[in-house]
Amino acid sequence: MVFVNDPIKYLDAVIRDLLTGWGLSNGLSTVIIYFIGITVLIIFAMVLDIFLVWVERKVVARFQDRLGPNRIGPFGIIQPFADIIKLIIKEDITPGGADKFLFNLGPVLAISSVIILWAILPISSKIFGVDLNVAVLYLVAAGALGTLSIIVGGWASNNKYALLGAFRMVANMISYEIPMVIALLIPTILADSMSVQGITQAQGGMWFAFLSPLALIIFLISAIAELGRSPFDLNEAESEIVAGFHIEYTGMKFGLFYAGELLHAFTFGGFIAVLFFGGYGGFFGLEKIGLFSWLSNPFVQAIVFLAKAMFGYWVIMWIKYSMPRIRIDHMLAFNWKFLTPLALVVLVNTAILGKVLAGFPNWIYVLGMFSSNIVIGFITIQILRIYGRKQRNTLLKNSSTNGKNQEQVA
Amino acid sequence: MTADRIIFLLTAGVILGSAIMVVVTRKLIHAALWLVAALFGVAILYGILQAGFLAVVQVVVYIGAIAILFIFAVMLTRKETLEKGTQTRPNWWLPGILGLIILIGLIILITGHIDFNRTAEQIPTNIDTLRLLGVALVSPDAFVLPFEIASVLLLAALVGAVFVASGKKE
Amino acid sequence: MSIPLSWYLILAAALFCIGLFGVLSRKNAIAILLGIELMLNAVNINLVAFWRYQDPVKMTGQVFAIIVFAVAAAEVAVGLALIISVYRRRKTVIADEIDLMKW
Amino acid sequence: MRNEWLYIGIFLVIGIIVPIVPLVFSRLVAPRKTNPIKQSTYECGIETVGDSWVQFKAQYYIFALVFLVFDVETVFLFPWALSIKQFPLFVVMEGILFISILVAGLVYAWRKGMLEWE
Repeated sequence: MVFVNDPIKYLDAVIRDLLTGWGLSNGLSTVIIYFIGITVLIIFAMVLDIFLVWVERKVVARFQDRLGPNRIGPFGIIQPFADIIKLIIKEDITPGGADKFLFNLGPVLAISSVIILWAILPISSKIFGVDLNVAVLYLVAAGALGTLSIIVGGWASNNKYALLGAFRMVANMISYEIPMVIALLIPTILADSMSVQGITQAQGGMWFAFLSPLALIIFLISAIAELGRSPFDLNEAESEIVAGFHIEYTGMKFGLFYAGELLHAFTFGGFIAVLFFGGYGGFFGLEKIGLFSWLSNPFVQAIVFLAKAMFGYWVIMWIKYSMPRIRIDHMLAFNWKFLTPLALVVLVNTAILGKVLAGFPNWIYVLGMFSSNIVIGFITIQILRIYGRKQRNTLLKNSSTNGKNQEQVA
Repeated sequence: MTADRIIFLLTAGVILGSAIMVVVTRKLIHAALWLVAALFGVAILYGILQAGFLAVVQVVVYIGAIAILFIFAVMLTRKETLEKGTQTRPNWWLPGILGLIILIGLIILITGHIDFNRTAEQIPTNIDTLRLLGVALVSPDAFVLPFEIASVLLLAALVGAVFVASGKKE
Repeated sequence: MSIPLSWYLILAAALFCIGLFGVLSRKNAIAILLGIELMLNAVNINLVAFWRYQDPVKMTGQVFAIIVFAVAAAEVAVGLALIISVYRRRKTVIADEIDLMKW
Repeated sequence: MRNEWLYIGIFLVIGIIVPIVPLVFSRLVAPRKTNPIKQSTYECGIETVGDSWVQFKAQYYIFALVFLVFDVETVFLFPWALSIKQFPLFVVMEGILFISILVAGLVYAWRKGMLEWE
């Protein structure tokens, strides 16, 4: 019964009893328990990652009207294990002029920067690594390590396309970090907390997705850019720069980049769930009613969280497989001239309106927040429409002046 | 020797070792990456000092932004970094001796001060230093002016740097 | 927290001196800026250590450290912009060869 | 607080070790028969042209520059965001002043044409 209600605390007590029974000091047993807990958590993440390879391949197959892996095991579920065995026994080629240490460091750092995010991922109210009071910034800090991994890998390959791809990817990632940080400020303001547990609990009554839908959209876009997935995958634009920063990587090292990307996407799905969809909770007060009290069980919460995270991951995949690639100048212009100003406007709106509406009843607060976001979104779309029309007119004018040439080409 | 001290000494070793590599490595890219290692060590130090906000800000700002800027700058000025031969001035031993003298002097000063031998007390659990930091940065009788001036400084840096770097060629 | 304050101060002093050595001995202007970063970090270690060991409720040390972050960012932005601008015109990043202002 | 950072530290260490395990395993199992052709740089199958360290556009640097300044400033907004609830409206205004100074920089870079990719 105790195990069901708070598994981590129960296991902690059991193992601690055992270790102190062997004569270990309390501090040392804490370290050992941390080691065990972290190893279990990371292994869970890696197994999930293997599963994600199968999910990704299956989903992309369905998007492209194929069947996907279906030979090995039921529905091809053993396929990723076969992939891993293949990657491990493949010859690992290090290019001639490569910087050996940095060449190996790149992929390791790439997946480590994702794994460390699991330290703060609140899987449920009782099952989680650690509840940092600066968790939101920790997310950004892990992203910084990811950026570093790409530039290290791209530089160490000693290949101009790898370096070019790394440069593009880094320019992309650092640019989109700004709207992402601003979008992260909005849940921080709404929840008055930077810890993921605090943000989750603040959404018990109302998801932040309803309080600030624009922040959700901004975070989703910048998260996809941070992941380097399509439509922002110009780091691996095959037609221009062969394969981007991981062109020279073979075997398991390439596998680590690939696995890191998938786990990163899922983890960001999880963070979208935490920041905007109430994480493991957010049942609008339903769990307080006696009939639904089982919703506060940590295992039920974990299932709810993983389902929400999987949904976020699915949305990211959906966007990836239905959008073409964006050119780098469009991408950077979109970020600096559109997304960042919009994020700043939403931030100012949230700060002021949250303060003004604080004294009013809850439903006015929610309605005010929601409608202000809708108004901002509407104005943005109008501005975009006017701007787009202007652009179209200049393009039409240009093409009519040298239309003769165009016709001949056509 | 407690666990605290062992962790501190390991971190200090990482910081100082990487710092030495920063100033002696010939390849500039490696120097920049050693700087990242040193800065990461400093972030761990902030973690030991229980300044969590500064630890993550150290990673976000220094590793995520400043180090990237350094790497970009190194790659943009490529010829000089590939240059074979020495990267130090001919009279490099002079600053070496100077640094050593200053270091010895500082260590004598620090160890001579009795007050510096004390250890820190636990931060009371009911105090949230993160929230206190926020209050200190925005409340009018604390540091709101430096806070705003920092943003003006950064604006000036942005304007100046963009102006200089754009540099219309004559 | 069984670490004496002096340990932090000695570490910061050593880091500062290494940075100083780098600034004075390097030829490459970018490497000189790397040394300055080390020195600024040494200062920050001191500030945060004093914050922790004096009175953790007074946030002065941390606020100072944050201002140092801003200064470091501004310094890097302008410094590297200058170096790149000079590199474009003179094709050099060696500090001794940047002598436009000499006459 | 201390235990939290101890946990993060141990997590970092294990998070680095775990990805190394398959690499080491692969090192033991995978064949290693290298030759100069295999080691040469891959460029769509043709032979490598020129130096791998190509000259980059200075534009990348400009974006990194703008990013650096914005990154520092937005990070500073977090302590402000945490103190909104306990202070009256003028504290919000302080933050908005901070943001507007930030925006001034963006507008300058924009007007200067620095955000265009030539």
